[in-house]
Amino acid sequence: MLENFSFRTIVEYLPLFGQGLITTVWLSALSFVGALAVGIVLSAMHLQRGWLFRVPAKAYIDAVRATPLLAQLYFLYFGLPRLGFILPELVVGILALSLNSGAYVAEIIRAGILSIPRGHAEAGVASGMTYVQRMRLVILPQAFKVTIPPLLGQAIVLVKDSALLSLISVAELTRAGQLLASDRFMPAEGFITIAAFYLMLYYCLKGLAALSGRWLGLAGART
Amino acid sequence: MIWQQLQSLVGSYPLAVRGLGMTVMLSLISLVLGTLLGFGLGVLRTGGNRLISTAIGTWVDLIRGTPFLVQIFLIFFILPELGVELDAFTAGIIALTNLAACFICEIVVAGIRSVPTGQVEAALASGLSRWQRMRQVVLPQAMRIVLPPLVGQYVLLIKDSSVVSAIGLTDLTRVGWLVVQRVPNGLLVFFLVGLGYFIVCYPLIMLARRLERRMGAAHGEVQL
Amino acid sequence: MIEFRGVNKWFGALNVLKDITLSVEPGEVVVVCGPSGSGKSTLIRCINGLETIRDGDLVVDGRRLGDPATNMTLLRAEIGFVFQSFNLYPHKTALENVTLAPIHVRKIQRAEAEKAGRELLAKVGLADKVNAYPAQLSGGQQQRVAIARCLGMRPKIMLFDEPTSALDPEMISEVLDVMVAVAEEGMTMMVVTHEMGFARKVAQRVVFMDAGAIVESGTPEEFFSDPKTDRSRAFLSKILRH
Amino acid sequence: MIEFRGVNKWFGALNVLKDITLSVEPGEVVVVCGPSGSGKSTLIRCINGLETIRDGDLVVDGRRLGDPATNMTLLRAEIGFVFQSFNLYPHKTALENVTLAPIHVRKIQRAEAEKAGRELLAKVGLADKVNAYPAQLSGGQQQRVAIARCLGMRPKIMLFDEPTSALDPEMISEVLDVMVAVAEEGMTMMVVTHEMGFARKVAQRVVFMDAGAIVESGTPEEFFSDPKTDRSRAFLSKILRH
Amino acid sequence: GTLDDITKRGELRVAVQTQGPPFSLVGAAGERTGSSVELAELMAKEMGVKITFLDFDWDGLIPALLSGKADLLVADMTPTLARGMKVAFTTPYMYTGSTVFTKADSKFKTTEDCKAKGTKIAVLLGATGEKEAKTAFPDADIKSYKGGGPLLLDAVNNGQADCGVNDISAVKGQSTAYPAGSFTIMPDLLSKEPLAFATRYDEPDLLVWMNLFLSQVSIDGRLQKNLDYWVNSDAWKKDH
Ligand SMILES: Nc1ncnc2c1ncn2[C@@H]1O[C@H](COP(=O)(O)OP(=O)(O)OP(=O)(O)O)[C@@H](O)[C@H]1O
Ligand SMILES: Nc1ncnc2c1ncn2[C@@H]1O[C@H](COP(=O)(O)OP(=O)(O)OP(=O)(O)O)[C@@H](O)[C@H]1O
Ligand SMILES: [Mg+2]
Ligand SMILES: [Mg+2]
Repeated sequence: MLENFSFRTIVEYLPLFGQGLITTVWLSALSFVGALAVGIVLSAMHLQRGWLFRVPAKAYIDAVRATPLLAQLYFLYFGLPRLGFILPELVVGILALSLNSGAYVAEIIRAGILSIPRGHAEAGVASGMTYVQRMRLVILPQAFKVTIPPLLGQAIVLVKDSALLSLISVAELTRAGQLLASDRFMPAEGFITIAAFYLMLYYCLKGLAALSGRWLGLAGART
Repeated sequence: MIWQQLQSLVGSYPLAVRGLGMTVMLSLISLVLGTLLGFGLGVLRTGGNRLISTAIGTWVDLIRGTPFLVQIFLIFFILPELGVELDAFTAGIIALTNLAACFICEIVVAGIRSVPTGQVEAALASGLSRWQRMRQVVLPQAMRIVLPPLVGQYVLLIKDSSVVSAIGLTDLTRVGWLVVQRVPNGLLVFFLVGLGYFIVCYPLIMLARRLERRMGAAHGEVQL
Repeated sequence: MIEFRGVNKWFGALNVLKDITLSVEPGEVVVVCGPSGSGKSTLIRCINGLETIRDGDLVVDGRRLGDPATNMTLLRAEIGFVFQSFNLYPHKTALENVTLAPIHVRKIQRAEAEKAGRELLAKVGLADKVNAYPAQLSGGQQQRVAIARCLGMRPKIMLFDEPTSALDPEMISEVLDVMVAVAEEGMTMMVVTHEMGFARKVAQRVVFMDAGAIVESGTPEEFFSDPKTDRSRAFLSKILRH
Repeated sequence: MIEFRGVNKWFGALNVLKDITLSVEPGEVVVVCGPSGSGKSTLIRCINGLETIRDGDLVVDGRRLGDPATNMTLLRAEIGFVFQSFNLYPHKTALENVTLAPIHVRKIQRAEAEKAGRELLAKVGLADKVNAYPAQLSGGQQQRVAIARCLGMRPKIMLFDEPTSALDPEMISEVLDVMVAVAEEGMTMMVVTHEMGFARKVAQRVVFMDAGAIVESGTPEEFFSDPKTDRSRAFLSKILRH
Repeated sequence: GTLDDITKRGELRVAVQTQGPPFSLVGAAGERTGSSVELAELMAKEMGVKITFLDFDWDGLIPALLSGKADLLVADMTPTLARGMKVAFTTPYMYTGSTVFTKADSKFKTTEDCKAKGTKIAVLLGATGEKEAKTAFPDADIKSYKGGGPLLLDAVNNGQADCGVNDISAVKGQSTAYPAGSFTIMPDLLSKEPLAFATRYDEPDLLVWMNLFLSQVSIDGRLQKNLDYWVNSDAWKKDH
């Protein structure tokens, strides 16, 4: 497959790859925002003392972590219509990715919050701050810094996972490669091009992580 | 109709058992190998040799940055052109082991870096050799940090193993695809597939949580 | 100002505070000392409710702790607490550390709070470190910021938990000097410390604890020259010897 | 036994050791003191190669550091180093901490090493803590295990970097007692400490450092009663005052 | 030549994709069967060697052939000219065509109805049906699915799509998993398309032999028997 490797065909398909790339990027971006929202809510629930919020949050997180995204996707895609919700594929896809990544994000945020020395929370208590003030002024700004690198790690996973949406007919990056493979029978060209694009996204996110780390490192403190 | 489908599903249970067996087998072998290799890479990466460390770092980036499907594809279909002919199972094991090793390498590196420098200095000061320092002092302590994310990573890798169905191994996910041909009810079939993974993965998640808690207790952390 | 009446506290099966009865008058400076694990930190942490007590009464500034009618957040605003490990907020500058609670808890205007904050920092000798982050300060400087942070709330009571024991020897005196100055302005203070020089200089009373109980209590002169119990004698001989 | 000749060390642009010349005879006990950041730790860390020097000569036990012919691992086995933060191996018991290096570096039989280890732990007063893990020991006990760990290698030189400054006041004396005992057996020692009582008792010489240079050096009597420089006078006044 | 290799090896390696009845499926007992599969077995029997099926995903099917893992590829594949640039197809052994199907009680009654703007049409990723749907229904909203024809039926049945477009034989075969009368299958075909087996261009001897095989079995009626059993009726249902 390599000796006849056809760059010309790749170039011919580039517009298609470009569209796929754009879809992948905005799809992942939206899903990541969703995942952050889900994650924040779940981690807040998980950190409560009472079981009423903690137990459901934990059950959800475990269930999501223990089952494949594929099963979750089908669960939403074929399950929701049974309940009478027929949503467009894109919405289902973004929902599935958000709900899935949200569970991982929740774990990351929780670990970040727990990593803040207890003394800082106590200093807040001792100066008469309420729970919300402590969280907002003392804990979260510090936790934010600790969570940035693992959050970007999760973003990388999410970008790659979004390939699964091609299963429910969302035309993203992986899909472009598969078209090249099925129309022209050029799988090597298709897959290697996809890999190159994903690698590019990976390095972008990694650069972003390094950059944000440095930026936050300047504003905050080296502890 | 559901009843009829369920009956039809029951008939497929030998296939499901085979698929689950394949998933477990693939995961087990490649996780054991990947763990060994990952620890080796992690130790080398923190070893201080710039060249080796950069080489490993680049490789880990390449693997983390590309879809696993593409990696399998390259190992199974492109390596033969370079004269390395592999059967599907071996190729799957190699691809999955490599993936596991790269992720585990990162975890091990973080663990090794978390060991206070004072510990290494104490070992250095009492004249332990490089290998002795690693073996006697650093790794046992790094394990506390490494274990919880390591077990968590196992869960992710078990789920990733489903990608090997692309090269013709009949694992649990593929059984799902096969069964859905006859029982065209994606919801039901993939719910059962999900259940299969849950049975394998959930104990590991519980283990990871317990390790995490034990580690937290050892470090004197308290919940907010 | 602070009144313990038969206070008991348990951690699980461990009785960390045993029948504590102690009262501190407004303007009084009390030094608490005793071996490690004797319950000194627990004692003063109870006062602003960082620990809760099981039985007995604890009345602070006229308000009973544990009483549902007592608003802890308001009470805490009246009590300054200085930790052994400073606990400055690492993501905020010295000035921001000092003004954070006044702005958000006391609802003071930012400009006004900053003015007061600068004055306080000047008072603890850090006029030039207003915009430094904690990591850019030495231990002694960090602890002085922590003291300024408490003073910024204009508390009626200040509590110190071994404020100098994490410091380099040279820096201890700069923090003690600030504490002496605060004491001399008439602040009610409870200080857990082994700095006996400080006790001699400003304390009206020294309280010696062992195994959760108050074993001895008296003026510094009495305590240092004529300790009453074997335990306090042994303790003093060890910490004063070198 | 230890000889610095014009040693310089830089961290980036910072000249942390400036032209150090110093020699320590076999059996001598030298106390190093000075303000924080003056380079005391760096000085003694150079001796067993935890830091490398840029120029000048440093000869330890007849071997030149930085010389390719010098086997650092062998040299380090001759030098004991006690850290401020103990640095015991948390996953090993007291006895295992003591026997690890003898077994793996000196290749002594396990049974024999354990026998020697028990004796050493008994010598530092911890015969009953042989199987305890570091987390189960108090700070003073941990530091005594750390000293026993060094002694287990039968070193020719012992280096101490502020061995008591992380300890509770009550525990300091138990560690100092062990150090005095070691000194009295004739060990060559360099000790970074601010415990002037210890310096008075066993040191033949006190070295005062400031900003990377040795500012003053003399017998304890000379140094305490009649410090030569302003800097050392100011320093002594601060650390002796309280 | 390749035929010599196969004889020496004693094994014919065939890549299949398990797309669903009637061409390639896994039976209730887990056995691999179907129209194409049986034809391949017949080929091996005529060659006098044993057969090994390599069962791939769509993603792996073509690479398996191109990389030489498999000698030939047996699937319900349309020999398009673009594909013919990469692999060598046999002469077609049967003709079929894409058809439109809807849920029985749907408001889409004819193929014409489906041409309305915004109709959601489910097709299989990479299948010829995908291309044809795009031409036949320019205003429709085409959704491509992966994973085989039965999922198209599932999508239509669940309401994610209004109509499906797939190979008529596949639709007929696969709809038998549902209660009779669940779907309306339009009688008109969008196209007539051939199905063929594929091999590589560097295996001319195998290609010649396969073509010979196809003409032999159509002459002696074995091909017709196979198609009658699998494709033109649902006689297979009771056996598998
Ligand atoms: N959160 C806790 N849970 C269980 N036990 C605790 C807790 N905090 C303190 N203790 C125990 O209570 C006892 C008293 O602790 P406390 O910190 O008050 O002592 P201390 O006199 O301040 O000692 P130190 O001088 O070491 O600070 C100790 O035995 C300690 O182990
Ligand atoms: N690894 C390092 N990199 C850069 N600078 C360093 C490093 N280690 C020490 N320094 C700097 O070198 C100087 C001397 O440090 P050193 O630890 O020797 O001081 P010290 O006298 O032991 O102080 P202390 O009493 O606080 O332990 C300090 O200014 C310190 O900030
Ligand atoms: Mg305390
Ligand atoms: Mg030092």
